[in-house]
Amino acid sequence: MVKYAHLIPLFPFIAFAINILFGRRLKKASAVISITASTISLAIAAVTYAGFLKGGGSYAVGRWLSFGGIPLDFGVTVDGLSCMMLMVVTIVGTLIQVYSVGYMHDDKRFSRFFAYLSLFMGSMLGLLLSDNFVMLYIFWEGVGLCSYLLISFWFERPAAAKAGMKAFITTRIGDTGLLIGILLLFFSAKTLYFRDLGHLGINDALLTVIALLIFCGAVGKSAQFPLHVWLPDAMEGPTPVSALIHAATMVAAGVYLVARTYGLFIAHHGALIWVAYIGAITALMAATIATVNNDIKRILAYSTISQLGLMMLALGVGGYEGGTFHLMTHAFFKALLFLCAGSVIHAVHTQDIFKMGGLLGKMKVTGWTFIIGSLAIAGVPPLSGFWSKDEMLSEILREGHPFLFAIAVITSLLTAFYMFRLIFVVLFGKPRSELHAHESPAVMTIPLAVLAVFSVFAGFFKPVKVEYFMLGVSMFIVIGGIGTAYVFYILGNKVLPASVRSKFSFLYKIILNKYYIDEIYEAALIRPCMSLAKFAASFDLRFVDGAVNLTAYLSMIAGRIQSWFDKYIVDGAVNMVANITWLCSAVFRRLQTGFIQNYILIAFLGLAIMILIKLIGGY
Amino acid sequence: MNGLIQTLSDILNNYGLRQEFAIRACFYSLAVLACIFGLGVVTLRNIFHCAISLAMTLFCIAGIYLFLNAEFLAAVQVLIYVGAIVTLFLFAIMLTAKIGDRSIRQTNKQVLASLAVSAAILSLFVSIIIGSPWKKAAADDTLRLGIGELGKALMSVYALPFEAISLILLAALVGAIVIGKAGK
Amino acid sequence: MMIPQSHFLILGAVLFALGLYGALTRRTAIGILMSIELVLNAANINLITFNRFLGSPDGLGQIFALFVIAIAAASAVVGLVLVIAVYRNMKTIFTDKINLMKW
Amino acid sequence: MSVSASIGYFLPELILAGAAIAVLIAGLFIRNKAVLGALCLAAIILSICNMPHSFQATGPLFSNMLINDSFSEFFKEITLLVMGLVILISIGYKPLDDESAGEYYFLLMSAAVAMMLAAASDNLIMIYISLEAISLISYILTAFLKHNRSSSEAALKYFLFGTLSTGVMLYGISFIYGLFGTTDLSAISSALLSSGVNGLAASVSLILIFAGLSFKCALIPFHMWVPDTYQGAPTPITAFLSAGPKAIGFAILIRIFLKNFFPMFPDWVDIVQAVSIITMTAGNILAINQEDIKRMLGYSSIAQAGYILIGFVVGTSLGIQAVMYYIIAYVLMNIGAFGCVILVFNSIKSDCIEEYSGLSRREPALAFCLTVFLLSLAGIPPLAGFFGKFMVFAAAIQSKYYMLAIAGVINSVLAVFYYVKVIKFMYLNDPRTSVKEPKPFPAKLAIIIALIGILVIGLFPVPFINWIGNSLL
Amino acid sequence: MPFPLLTAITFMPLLAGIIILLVPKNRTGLIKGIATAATGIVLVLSILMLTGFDYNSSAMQFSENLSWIPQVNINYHLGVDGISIGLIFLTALLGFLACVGSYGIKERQKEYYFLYLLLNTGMLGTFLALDLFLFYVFWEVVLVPMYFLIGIWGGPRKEYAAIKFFIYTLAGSVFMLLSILALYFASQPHTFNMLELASGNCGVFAKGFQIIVFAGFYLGFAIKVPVFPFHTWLPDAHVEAPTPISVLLAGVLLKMGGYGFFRISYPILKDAAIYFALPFAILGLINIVYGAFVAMAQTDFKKMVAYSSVSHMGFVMLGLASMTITGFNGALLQMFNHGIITGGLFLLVGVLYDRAHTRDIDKFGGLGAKMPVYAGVLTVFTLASLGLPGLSGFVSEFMSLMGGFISFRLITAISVLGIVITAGYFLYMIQRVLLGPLNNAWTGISDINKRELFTLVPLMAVVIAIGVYPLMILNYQSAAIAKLIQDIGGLLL
Repeated sequence: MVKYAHLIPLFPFIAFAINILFGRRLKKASAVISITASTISLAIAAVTYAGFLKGGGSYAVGRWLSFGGIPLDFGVTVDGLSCMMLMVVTIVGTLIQVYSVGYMHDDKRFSRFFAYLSLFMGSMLGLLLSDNFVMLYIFWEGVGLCSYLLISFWFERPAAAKAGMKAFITTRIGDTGLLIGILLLFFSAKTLYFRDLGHLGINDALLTVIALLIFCGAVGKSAQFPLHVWLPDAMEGPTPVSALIHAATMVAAGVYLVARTYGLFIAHHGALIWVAYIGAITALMAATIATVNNDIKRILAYSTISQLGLMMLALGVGGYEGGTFHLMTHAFFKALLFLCAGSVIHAVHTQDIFKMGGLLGKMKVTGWTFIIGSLAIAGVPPLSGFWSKDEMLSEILREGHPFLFAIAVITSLLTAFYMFRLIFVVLFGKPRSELHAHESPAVMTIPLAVLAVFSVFAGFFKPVKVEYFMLGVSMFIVIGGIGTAYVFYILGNKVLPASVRSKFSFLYKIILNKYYIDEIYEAALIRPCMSLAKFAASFDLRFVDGAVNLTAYLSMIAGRIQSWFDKYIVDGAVNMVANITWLCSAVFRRLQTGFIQNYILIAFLGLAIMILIKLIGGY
Repeated sequence: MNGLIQTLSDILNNYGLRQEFAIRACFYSLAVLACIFGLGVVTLRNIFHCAISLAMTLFCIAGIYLFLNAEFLAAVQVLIYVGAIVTLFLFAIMLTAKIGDRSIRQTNKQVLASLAVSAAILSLFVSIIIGSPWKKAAADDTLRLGIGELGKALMSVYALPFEAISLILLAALVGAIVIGKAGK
Repeated sequence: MMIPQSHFLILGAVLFALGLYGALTRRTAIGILMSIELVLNAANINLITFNRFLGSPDGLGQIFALFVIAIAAASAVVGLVLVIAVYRNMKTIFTDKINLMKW
Repeated sequence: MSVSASIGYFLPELILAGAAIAVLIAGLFIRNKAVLGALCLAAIILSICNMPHSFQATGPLFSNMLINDSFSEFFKEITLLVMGLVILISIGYKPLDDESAGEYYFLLMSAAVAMMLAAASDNLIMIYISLEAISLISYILTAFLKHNRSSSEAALKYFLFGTLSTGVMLYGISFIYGLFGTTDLSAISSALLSSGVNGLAASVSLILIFAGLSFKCALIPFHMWVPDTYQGAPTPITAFLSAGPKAIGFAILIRIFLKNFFPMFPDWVDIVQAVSIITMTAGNILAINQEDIKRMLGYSSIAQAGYILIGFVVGTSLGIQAVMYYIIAYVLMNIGAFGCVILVFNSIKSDCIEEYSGLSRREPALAFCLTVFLLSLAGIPPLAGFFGKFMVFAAAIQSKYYMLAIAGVINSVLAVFYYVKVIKFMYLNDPRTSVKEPKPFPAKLAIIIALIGILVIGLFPVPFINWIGNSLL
Repeated sequence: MPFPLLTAITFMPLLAGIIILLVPKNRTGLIKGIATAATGIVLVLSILMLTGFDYNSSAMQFSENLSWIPQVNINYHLGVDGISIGLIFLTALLGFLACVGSYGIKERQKEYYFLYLLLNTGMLGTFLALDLFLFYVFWEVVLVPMYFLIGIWGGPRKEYAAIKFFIYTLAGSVFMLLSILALYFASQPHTFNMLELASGNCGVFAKGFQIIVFAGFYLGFAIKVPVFPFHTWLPDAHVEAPTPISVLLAGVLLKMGGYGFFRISYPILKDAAIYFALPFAILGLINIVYGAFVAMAQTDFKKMVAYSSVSHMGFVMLGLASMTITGFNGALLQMFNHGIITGGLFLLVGVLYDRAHTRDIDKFGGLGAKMPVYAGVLTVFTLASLGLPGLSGFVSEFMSLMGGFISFRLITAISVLGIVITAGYFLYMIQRVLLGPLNNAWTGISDINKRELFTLVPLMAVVIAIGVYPLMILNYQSAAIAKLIQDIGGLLL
């Protein structure tokens, strides 16, 4: 029953068309349309998944284009990876759409929001299904477009508009790499289909370059270092958008692309190593920045970057299973975390965590689901996060990369630390400012609950045998991270944030908690992380972000110079010719003096010259 | 016209000069005179004197025609050119009065340039005249063209140009009257 | 004939040059007209010289000269009428004053 | 063919001469321009009708003073066409008063006779006499507005320049007579073919004759009289000058240089090629920023003469066809343009181009006609001007004169500047005065004839090419 | 004698123009009706032609051949094949839509519509003519009405822009005339017929000769395309031309240059085409990158779109230079797509200009809220223009790049950079115009009205249709392109 897979992206597109055309009249009904469309896709995806389990496969649909004799067909790939991702995207997408009915309730462009959401759903599903690079590239750009439209949804705010453009251009830079990769692939290997990427040759120099270029596209889309600068700014968009696009699905597309073309990467270790190290750097850097940030959504954004870094790291070392498994579980709990953050913001109307506090009492469901999500991401067994993270760590260790394993461990530690820093600051303790927080309406809390359930049980989808050593390591990470956070924020919560900012309060802290283990621990471990974090944050802002802005600024200058060049030199040359002719016509005009004898003189001078030429010529 | 030359050479003979030398001397004197008077036409300050020197030049040219066995032409030259055209000029000079007095400078600024051009053209023509082989008739001055043949040719072979000339003269006449007469 | 043909032609050429020089330098229109008469006479001398030395039976040169004299008369008439018209309109016949139309 | 026998084939000219005399006499009694004009037109039409009759006998006439070949027939028809159009537009020209109309038409008709003689003459004497006749008559016509300062100044300049140039030509002819012993062109060409060229004197005398003819066709350096004369002369006469004598000048140029003196072709071709290029370029450049439209059209006619010269310099039969075709188009374009200038002058009393601004609002039809003529002069397809230029460039490229073709091409771009400048004033600027003059019918008729002529020749040139084809030398 | 479809298409507008001349000046309603009817009939006829066109034959179809001037062997020869069919449909479509778009013109309408229809005849004729002389005549006929249309109804510097356009194009086309004549005299039985000259049975031309003649044609076509050094007339002409005219100027006139390469330079002068392949690629690259950079620095909306046309036509040059089937298909399709997209963009600029009477991008802001429908349509066309996959711009750019990549790897790689810059300045424009806080000057601005929408919807439909299913157009042209490549001996990739 796999034959209907290609209909999956069709329904969201239809919903998009309806919403765009009749959006104004539909008003609230547009939400119903897009939700039904995504549920139908969910159903078909489930059927396809079932069909796949019974042995269905990918099939071709039709001829799209022919490049000089080499036909390019539009086909559908149905395998473990794509079915899993289909289920994830449809489930998370539907839940988020239900959630955003509540969240976007009083927005005047309600129907347009849902139109964009279903357009995104369609493109994402199309991306997952496409079986060749050109199809993938088309939907890839479609997804990039939707992220642009949704980020700059509240375009009245200039920051949102700027963020949208920045997102689109940065991903576009990555896509150009992908495009060049596709071109190179087409001419060296004469094929664009994923299925025959595996057997193209081992460690061939050109194919390594192609793999790197394709990875460059993934870096752009999944916000890996150095093209990650757009994701934090993308938080300007509405929170469901951040949840759907910048947590669960779109950013995962990069990882999905690497997974999809894994046959190529495996055969060329040169490229694979790059993937691993980029992943590692991104994971560590993002995690450190997250620990310092005070904006609830930006913390989650950096955490997403960090988790994606981890996945890339896993894939980079050959951990295909762990990477893809974490991709799935991460989608669930990260979506949950964002939605909780969304309902918190919806309630208190601010994003700065140090203005919140003690919200658990007032927002029961949001609070608890928030905690479940944090537990999952931190890797507390038996939740899903533990299983996939554990799988990844064991694969990294098994592939024999001790240094990368250490980085992964530190990152997980930091992840646990900043997640629970968030939890303690927002949910526990005394409210820092007078906030009349109230629980979000049912339409928002139900999806939270469902997602919480998925976060908990997603881990059991894949039978994973547990090694005890790894169990120990995970336990160490969990306890270390949460404990430190507990120590810092629950006990001396006045101390740590203050000391970070000013030195002298350091003494006060020593007195408060009296046992020196913390100080040694802090000096040995936290202080370097802090300085590293602060350095990373400033580095990121000034250099990388600056670099991107710098290129924009430079190209603006280049544009202005060339426009000046065009106006004065090229155009000038043409006008100069015109002026010269005008000038010599003015000069020669003076020849016509009006005196008859001048005329006769000139005439006979001409005659004399002519005869002279003839005489000289004659002899 | 033989008669006239004959008498002229006889006079010279009386002075012991041979006939041939007499003719040549006579020609060159006329030629030189023509050039001098020509120069006069071109350079004299008073326009009145120019007209007179033009008349004298034309007389000398008529004389030279005699040497070329063109007696009728000499007569026509004297009659029409000197008689009619020069008098016409005199009328014109009188009509446009005040240019007669001597004070006004007669030549304009471009004297040097025009001197150069006319000298150049003169030298070019002279080099051609000397250089090139003119078609020469075998017999010498045996041929005399009487006025009778001239008239017959005019009426038979050159009838069309003759009529065309009449058309030109009529047109010039009508034109001169139209433009010349005062009126509104 | 004792006098060689080229002498006549040279005389013609000299008169031509004189006429040309006169036309270029005389300040009065009538002066120019007179110089033009010289030019025409130069051509006449040429024609008659060739007629004499070619010994052509029908005397073409002389007839042509005759026509030239007639035409010279006509052009003199027209020239002088124009001079008078200019004098009547512009009260001057100095060519360097007649430059109403230039450039 | 003896004189008395050849009278029979001389009918068209006789009719015109008769009509000239009749108009002169009628002018004493009938003081009305239109009636006298109609009389002349009738005469012209009559002479056109029996033109074919007079061409039964092709060959020398009047003891080979004239030659009655199809080449001369073509130019006679051109002359009659020009005369007809000039008479039509001069009826509409206001400053020409009625009481001297008789003399005016007489002079025009006698000019027509002179031109037809010149077109057919096969003898240097005849050529000189007819050219002198055309010149004298055009001097008088130029000075016809006897109380107008610029008209008489123009005439005087034209006269002085012209008489000297024809004097030079006469000198050249005398040399030719000295060299060949005869002035009969066919005799000279047979002498040339048999005994070959005798060097320098012949080519110098050819140059002298070329000087006289280049005065007639207004080629560099004998073009200086054109701007002042075109500006000063009454507009119908300017139209006549730009079309009639110029076409005849080219006819004689072709007859002498390409038919009779063809063996001496290599001697003078590079000089005339240089003259052609300089004429085109100087004509266009000088015309660019003129204020007076008649003066500008003067310069433009110099440039057009440059283009025609390309066809002449090439010397092949295609070259001559191109010249003849271009002359037809040139004649129509120029007379049409001057016709429009007359009508505009009648309403705004000035020839300054700035005064033309907004003409398309005041008199759209007139503006449209002038635009078509100017565009045709600029050589924009599908008008006749373009096809003329096309033929001329084709001739140049066929015989490998690439320099000439490129110069011609660049010049046609240069030319667009000033033609479009006038169009710009007419269409793009808004009108200054709103005075509207009733347009006399004959002038309108002339313009319409010229307009239709240009469009038809441009789009369906086949009949005209056949007409030229069988009237080659 | 079957119904002369092509002559009908070409001369229908002229006929209507003449009828308009007879209609009195104040009956503007009738004049508009006649003009729209004429362009409508032309559109219907072109659609009829599309349906009747036989895909897989690369020969000329519906061809008509009458002798015009036998002495010089010039004949009135029209025909259409895979290469020109797309462009004719484009001309007919834009001609009709721009005619509807010209209802906004208020003064001197009679002259306007006459010149407009004359322009249409010139454009259609240029694409249909198969005789070099006829081609040249139609090529020049386009000049005069264009001069008047820009000159009379244009913006503040209209006179300068109009005369500059006229002289520029004329200078180029005049050299083309010399090349045509050179070809005419070099061919054995002297002929102007393009097919004869291409088929080689009237003499094979020497390489040196071919290069010179190619250079002459290049001058004429490069100015129209426009290629780098000759493009300075485009921004002036666009900025000053009234909106419907700049739609035709960008939509059709630019294609005449490219079409010239396809129809004349490449098939007839094969060796010269191969000889000039590398310079063409470099010029294409310069066009793309230089055009994109300069467009980024513009503040005038129309000037920016004009320079973007320069950049997009760079892809055509690149596709042509690649000498591959994909490259040629890409180049031809790029001309069609660019015509549709830029036509739409100019109509949109016109909509904005009619309301705000300024084209300075920085003066707008936040119009997205006030004019939602307009914002939507503008976004679609902007995205199509920057080559977003799923819309027509991407397909042709992708194919041109694909073709270019086969022959010139480095040059194509650099020109891919052009796509990023294009995305940059278009989105920068969207951000300044649509997004951000609403500029209080435009509070009272009204959204796009029915008529304007009517002109834009068909274009949008075509853009999306070709984006989703490009074979719709590619089928028409692939046979002819394949034959052309075989003749030239290009790569069969």
